[in-house]
Amino acid sequence: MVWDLLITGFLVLAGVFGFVGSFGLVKLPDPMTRLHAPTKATTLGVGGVLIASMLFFATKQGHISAHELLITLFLFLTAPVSAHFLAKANLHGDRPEGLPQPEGSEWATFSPGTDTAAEALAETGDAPPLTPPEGRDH
Amino acid sequence: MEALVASAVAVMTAVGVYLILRRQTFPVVLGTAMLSYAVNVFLFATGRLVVNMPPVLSDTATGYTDPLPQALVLTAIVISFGMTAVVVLMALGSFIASGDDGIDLGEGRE
Amino acid sequence: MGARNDRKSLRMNLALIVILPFLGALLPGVLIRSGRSAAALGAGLATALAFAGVLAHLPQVLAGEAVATRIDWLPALGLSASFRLDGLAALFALLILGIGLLILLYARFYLARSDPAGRFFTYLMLFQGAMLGIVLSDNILLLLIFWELTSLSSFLLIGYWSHKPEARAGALMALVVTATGGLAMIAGMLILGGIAGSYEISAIVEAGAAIRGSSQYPLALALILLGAFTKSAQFPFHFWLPRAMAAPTPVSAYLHSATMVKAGVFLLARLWPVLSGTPEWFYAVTTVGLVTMLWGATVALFRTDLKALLAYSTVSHLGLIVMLLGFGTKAAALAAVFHIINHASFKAALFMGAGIIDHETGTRDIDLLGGLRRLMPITFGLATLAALSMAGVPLLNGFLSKEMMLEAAAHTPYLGNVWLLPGLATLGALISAGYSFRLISLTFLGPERNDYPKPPHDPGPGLWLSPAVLVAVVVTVGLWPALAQPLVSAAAAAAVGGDLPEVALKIWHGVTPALAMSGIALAGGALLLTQQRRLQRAGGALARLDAGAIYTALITTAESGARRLSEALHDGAMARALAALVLVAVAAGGWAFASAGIGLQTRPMLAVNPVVGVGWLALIVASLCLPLFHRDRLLALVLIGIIGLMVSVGFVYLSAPDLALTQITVEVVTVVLMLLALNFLPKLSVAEPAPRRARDAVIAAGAGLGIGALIYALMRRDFAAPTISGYHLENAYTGGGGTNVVNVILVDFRGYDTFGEIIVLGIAALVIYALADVLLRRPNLRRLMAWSPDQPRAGDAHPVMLVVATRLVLPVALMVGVYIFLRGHNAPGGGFVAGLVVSIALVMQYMASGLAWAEARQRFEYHSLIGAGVLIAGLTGLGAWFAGRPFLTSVFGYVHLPPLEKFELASAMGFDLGVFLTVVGAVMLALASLSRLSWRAMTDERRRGEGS
Amino acid sequence: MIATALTFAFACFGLALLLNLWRVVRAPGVSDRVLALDTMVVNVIALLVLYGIQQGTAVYFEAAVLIAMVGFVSTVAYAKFMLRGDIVE
Amino acid sequence: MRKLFPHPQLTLLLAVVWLLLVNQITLGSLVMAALLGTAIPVLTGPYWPDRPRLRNLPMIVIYLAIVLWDIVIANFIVARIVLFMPNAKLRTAWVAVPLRLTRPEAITVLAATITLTPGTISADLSADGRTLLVHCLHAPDPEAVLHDIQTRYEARLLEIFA
Amino acid sequence: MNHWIIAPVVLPALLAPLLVLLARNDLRAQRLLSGAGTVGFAVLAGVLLVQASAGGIGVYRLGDWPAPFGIVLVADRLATLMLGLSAALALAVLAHVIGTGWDARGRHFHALFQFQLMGLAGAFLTGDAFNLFVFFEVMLIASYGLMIHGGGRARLRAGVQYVVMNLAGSVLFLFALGTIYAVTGTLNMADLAVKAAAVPASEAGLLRVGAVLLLLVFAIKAALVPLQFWLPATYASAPGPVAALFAILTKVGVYAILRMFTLGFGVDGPAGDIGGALLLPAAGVTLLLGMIGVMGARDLGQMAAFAVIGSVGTLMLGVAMFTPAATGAALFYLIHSTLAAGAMFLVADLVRGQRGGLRLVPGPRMANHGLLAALFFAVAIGVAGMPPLPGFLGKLLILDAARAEPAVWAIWAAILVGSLLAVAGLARAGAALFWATSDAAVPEPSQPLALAGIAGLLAALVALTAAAGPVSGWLNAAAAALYAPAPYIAAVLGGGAP
Ligand code: NA
Ligand code: NA
Repeated sequence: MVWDLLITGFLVLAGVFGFVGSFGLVKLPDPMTRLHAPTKATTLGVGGVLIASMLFFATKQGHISAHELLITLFLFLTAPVSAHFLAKANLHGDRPEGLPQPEGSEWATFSPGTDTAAEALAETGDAPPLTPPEGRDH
Repeated sequence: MEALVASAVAVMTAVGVYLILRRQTFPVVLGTAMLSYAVNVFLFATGRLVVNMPPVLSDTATGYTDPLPQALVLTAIVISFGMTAVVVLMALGSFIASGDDGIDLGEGRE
Repeated sequence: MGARNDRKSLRMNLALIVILPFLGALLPGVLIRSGRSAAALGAGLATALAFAGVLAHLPQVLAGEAVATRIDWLPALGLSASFRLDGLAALFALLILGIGLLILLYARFYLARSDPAGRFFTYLMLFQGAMLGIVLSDNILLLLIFWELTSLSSFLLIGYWSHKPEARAGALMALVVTATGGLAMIAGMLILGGIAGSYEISAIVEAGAAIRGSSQYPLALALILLGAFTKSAQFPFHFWLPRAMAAPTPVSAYLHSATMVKAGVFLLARLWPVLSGTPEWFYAVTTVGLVTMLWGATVALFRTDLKALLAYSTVSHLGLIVMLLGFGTKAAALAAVFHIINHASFKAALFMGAGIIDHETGTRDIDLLGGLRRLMPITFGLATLAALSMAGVPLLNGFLSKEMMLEAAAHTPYLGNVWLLPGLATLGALISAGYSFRLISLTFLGPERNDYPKPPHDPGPGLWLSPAVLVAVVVTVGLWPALAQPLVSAAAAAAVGGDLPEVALKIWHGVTPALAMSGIALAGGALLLTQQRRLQRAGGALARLDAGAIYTALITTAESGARRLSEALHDGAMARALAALVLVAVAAGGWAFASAGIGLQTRPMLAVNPVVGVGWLALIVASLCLPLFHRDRLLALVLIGIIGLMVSVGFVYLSAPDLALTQITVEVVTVVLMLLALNFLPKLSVAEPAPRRARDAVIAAGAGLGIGALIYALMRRDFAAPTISGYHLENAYTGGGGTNVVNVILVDFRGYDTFGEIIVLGIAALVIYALADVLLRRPNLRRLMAWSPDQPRAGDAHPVMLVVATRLVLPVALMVGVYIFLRGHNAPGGGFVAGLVVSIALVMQYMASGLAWAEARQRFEYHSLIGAGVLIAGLTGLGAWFAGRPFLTSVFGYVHLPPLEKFELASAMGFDLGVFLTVVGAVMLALASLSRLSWRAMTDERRRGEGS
Repeated sequence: MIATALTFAFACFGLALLLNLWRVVRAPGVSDRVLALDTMVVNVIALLVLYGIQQGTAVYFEAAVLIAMVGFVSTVAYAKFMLRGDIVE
Repeated sequence: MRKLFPHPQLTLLLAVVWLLLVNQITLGSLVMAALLGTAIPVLTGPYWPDRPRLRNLPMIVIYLAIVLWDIVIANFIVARIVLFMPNAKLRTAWVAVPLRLTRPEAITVLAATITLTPGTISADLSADGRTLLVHCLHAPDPEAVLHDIQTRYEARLLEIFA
Repeated sequence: MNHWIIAPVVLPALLAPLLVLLARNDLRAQRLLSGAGTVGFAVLAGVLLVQASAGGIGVYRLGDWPAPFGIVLVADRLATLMLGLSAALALAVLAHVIGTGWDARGRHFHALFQFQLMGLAGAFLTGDAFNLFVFFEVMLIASYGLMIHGGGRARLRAGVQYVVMNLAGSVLFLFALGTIYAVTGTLNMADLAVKAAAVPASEAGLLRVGAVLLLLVFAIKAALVPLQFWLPATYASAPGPVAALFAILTKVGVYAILRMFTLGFGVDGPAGDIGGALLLPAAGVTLLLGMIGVMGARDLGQMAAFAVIGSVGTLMLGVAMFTPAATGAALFYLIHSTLAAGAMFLVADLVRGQRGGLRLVPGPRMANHGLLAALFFAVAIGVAGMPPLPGFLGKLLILDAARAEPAVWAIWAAILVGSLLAVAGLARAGAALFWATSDAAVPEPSQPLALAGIAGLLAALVALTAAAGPVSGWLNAAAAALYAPAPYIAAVLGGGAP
């Protein structure tokens, strides 16, 4: 019964957040703000479903299912990256007014020729080689 | 359900046909992709529709859907993937070699 | 016994006689390096041998026997290599070979050193063989074959001086006209054969009455006559013949005296017993012959080119012969046969004479000639005798057969009128005499001139010997016609098919109507000569009338019409091709369905829950957005992504997890590929006019409705017979060792399909690689380097977050790949999906860190992966051979290593490994090849400082 | 109780899907649509897992795992395309 | 040993992933987990040129707990804004966060954390990798956001990625 | 188990990856392996041909699964004939490719070539309808690669159209197969023959739809009007030797129609009338349109391509009658037209090599002008169906077989008029290319191997003429077997392998 309640709670919560995420996507006024809703709410929503599923299979069918953890982990790992990229895409499309300037530099998106990974990694001594891979012709 | 699937196949087919009748390579390629979706669902549906009876043998299963069309669709998906890849690159090649991505051969060829 | 065999062996087999010229055709080509003489000698040797071969049979033939030989060739068709030498065949064979020998001799001296003599003699021999084949064939299909061969070889001969436009045009015209007739004749012959039940001429002759009585007789007659008339240059198909005069003179002499044009006449004679004797025959053949005779003669009267004059005279004389054959009486047939010999002899001599004049004076225009009788006495003598024979002057052979013609005409009523034919025949003879006299007069008589293009003199004997021999025949037969009697009688007897009226060939038949007509003709001819000038003025317009011009206009129109039609249809419009396919499919499918109908639906529908409805809606909406929004190509790809997602989910819902996994993974790789390509392509499609879109929408809707209705009908009914997949469900575990039946079908029941499928994938990658390679070479490379992005590019090629995240994802994804691979046999998954998962993980590395970085870390060459994958799959399949089982027979077993749980090992896993490797190799090779393009394009860009 | 909650969750995620669809059809730019697709993917995963709970079977999890992975890749690909044109460089 | 286990933490992670995937802990699956956990890092070694050294395990746990809590809170906050706040009242803001973190892995974790937590999204990094651009959905006081990020997350990450 | 039957598929299927794996950067090794493989392929085809001539029907059950549940290969006369024909053409084409160095103008020619052979062998030998689809695709995708080998603007653009058309065809193929499976529950052709015959009237309409769609798929490959639009540009733009090899690809469509509509649907079955009803008019129009194209073509490549369409029309007239005699005749013509078309494209390629193009306008005198002219003349005779090459006999056979048809006059007219158009067009081409020359001479390339390839094809044509009797007897037996499929069905569905 407790488990049932818990499962029910997770399901309801998940449903609400899932809805909120997509509702925000429709309701919020501009592309940057619209990014917020799905990245958080939907991710949590699906997380709730997954936890409910784990509990359900553990309690109802008696086998511990850990698949769901994997999916959850994966979503939590990737959602910020997707959001980051879409934010960059939004910036690139139309530089917003009132964007602060980074000290002594420029945002990577507006900075031609930038390779932040290359530069960030350069300090640790492993820049991606920027030589054409012609030599490795098959 | 059958009506939904049939209408989906119909719409996808129609959209695919509409797109392959365009005059540039890219929409045509999209059209072929749509057509392969349509035909994959069509082929799949020839095994008739069944819910929650995947063709994975188990002691608890109450029945199984027809596995053969599924296998055929898998083969078809893979093949059409290969074909799509080729046609995409050929469209690109044609664009690079001729400077426009029209699909018609047009006048003044050598 | 020995003696008999010996005697027989002296007589050459007819097939060998026919083959000899073809063998002879090879010699000139081989011998040409030894010079013209060797080539001519080689050809002459073959001709002489064949001639001797025919002569050897002659006694038998003159005795009224026919020599025959038969080799089955294509029995299913009734085509056999049957040859038969009877009188008619012998007459023609002797003409073909005899005059052929003379022509070879003449040609040896006629051709210039610069002419490719090897080719000439080869063509001539091919032609000779074809002609010989026609006359010796005893099977009409065989005859057709040789008939077409004469058209082809004469095409080569007429076009021999191919640098001359008129030679090319003449050759083409001759070919097309005679081929038209030949093709018509095929149909005619097939009808004959159909009625007779055999294609053997002897059998057809026997079935003559049945044929003439058949309802198809008029059609067959028309078709065959078309063949004969075109070949024999009968009006209105005569126009090709004068144009064929562009050929070297030996060719003209050969084709237009004894051979090519006589083929049609021969055919009429050959089929005379079968086809003649009906009003259709009489009017068609007689009329055409008559008109041709008059028309040819009239035009000849106005020509100034010697060869053209002779050509029209040939037309006229062929008309004469045809008319005689049309009469349908045996006497007329005999006259026709006799005139064939006579015309061949004097006309060949005249052509050669014309050639000599051309050769020695540099012109064939009689307006530029005249007065040659002293300068070229030999030529003068020979040509004059031949021309007088042509005019029908007594004591020469032309007179004899012309008399017989007039005699026959005198006894033949036409359209119920007894005067019409004799009158017109006399007119023909009159004009014939007229142009013959004109030829002699304008060329040789009159004053000598001082403006000949070349100083004229008689040629060496090499050139005059051949016409001399022919003129000897002209005179000999003219004086002693009885000498020709046996051959002519035998030939005529063979032609009319049996007994002949006792007609003796002699000079004096007493005072007959024919004699009077002859006299009128000669006198009239002389009168015409005196009225030269006046005549030329009056007839100039007439002479310019030319069916050939009509033909040329016709063929030009046909050609340009064909070109317009063909190019309008095949203008490279893709949409037309596809629309045709769609429309035909809808129409034909509708027809096939409607013509049989359908029974009631037998399966109940599955219930729908609302969430499924939402998925369906998403699918439909995204699909319908596609035609509306597709011009924004990126958006179109996003929409495709949605559709793919919904289809995958649909598969999951409808119990097809394997399909879902495959669909969704394939989809993302496809999107990546398309994005890679879209980088170069325009980002926006052109707008198309609304009517076109509306039309396409209608077509598309038709296709959609058709397919939708079809699948709906199929889903709502059961299989008409139990499906074979029941067996798969029953045997997947016991026989295939797996519980995922779909996978067992893929790697076992239908592993062969999968083998083909991975090969498709491998090939796709190779094609892509090869194409990318081409695009990376000049001239494409230049265009590639000149390319620059058409949209502003953000900075930051390799954002940190992505780089870090994907590096973590890679090993995890590999793990997932291994997992999906291993469980595939028993649960959704398998080598293909696993391969795609691994590929996607690798693709992420490319996207995050770049091509160079990723390739520098690549462990295996993708080519090798593909090769190894296909090989592993194939060799796994071949392994079964060692157990004596067929390709792809699988084995599986359960292994139990004590501390571990029991696990399964199956050869199908080896096969699936091959699938896995191929997929990874193929996907990666394709992506890497595409990426390399933009890499090359962008290095240049980088050098210019990254765009903006 | 769980059944009711399941129905509720189904309804929520179903509605969410509809909203995503709306955003796909009516959006000012491609990036919003990509976001909508990305969200759709996650909602679909949720629906799949819900369906698994409802049917009491774990057979649909692989699909969910792969959809998660693949959704990420395509979102990144679309975004990178919008940013750079060239998604592999 | 280093050749065999170029990346012990990864090995462990992969072994766990395998067990999660097969969803069972048996001898067979453990053996397989060990095998794959060993093989895959060797195979993918080149893709991991530089391995972050993670220290301070308790701090990792604390950090994860904080983030998890913040995610839940973040969602309630965002849900409230989405559902009840009129768009006109929204106070969006851009915040530039100067970074003390230098390791790419650390920056990535920080950026991800920011995105998953209350009303913020890390939108870009500066070209020199020293400043993070953050977008706030509703931040009447952007300075507070900056402060939160620096003290709540970055400080801890500095300890973890020492 | 008679492993010979699978060998023609497996040999190239394994050779090609070996070429990719070991020899992809070594052209000489590729040539050696590919040449040896093709000779081996020909030998295998020969062995199967001899085996089939004995009258037996070889059946190979892949994976040792009983028919109709697994996939079977079936080697009967028709299949082995097509195989042998492919091998003969392939040998000549390969000789040409190596002799002219075409294989050096792009990557992976030999691997693609071997895969192409594999696809052909698979398509001809299979006894399974879906497997036919798979091998069609193998064949097609290899042909895509070969078609655009070496690149170039026109080739790539035409290539895109070729691929798109075939993709549409593949979609249709799957619609058709799905429909047929959904009605009959089987994919095996012999089993289909049994089940289609027993399909109740209530399902006949659907089965007929499947049949008609399948017919269209094959008609695309065969380039029957109105599905011929793709062919002219494709064949005219493909590398010469590839176009030559494609001469067999159109015949695959013809083969598949024969196979599916004599065996699969049965001439007396509920879908039996479909082939004849639709094909006959289409074939006639195809023939005329093709030959009109020949008549009007501006360059030799186009002309050869239209000649292929025309010859398909002729051939299909024979097929569409669906009688043993007509089919035997059609098969005879099929052999001829494949070899002749192949030779035509090879000659055209040599001419193009020296003239730089194939426009029918005066060009430079070629180095080995006489030889090329002679080859062209011979090949043109073949393509036009004039004696002494066997096309003439083939046409006569078809004309003769048409006697029993109600449309006999139309058939005769189409064939004869078509021939006339072809003669006119080809003669014009020959005159333009070989007679009207300027004096600019071109240095002579040394291409003995390429010439040997063409000579080989011509020799085969001459041999076909000479041996017309026995060959046509053999073909009539092959045709008769198609209309009496009981032994085939028994061999496939019956117990053990023969
Ligand atoms: Na497959
Ligand atoms: Na097997």
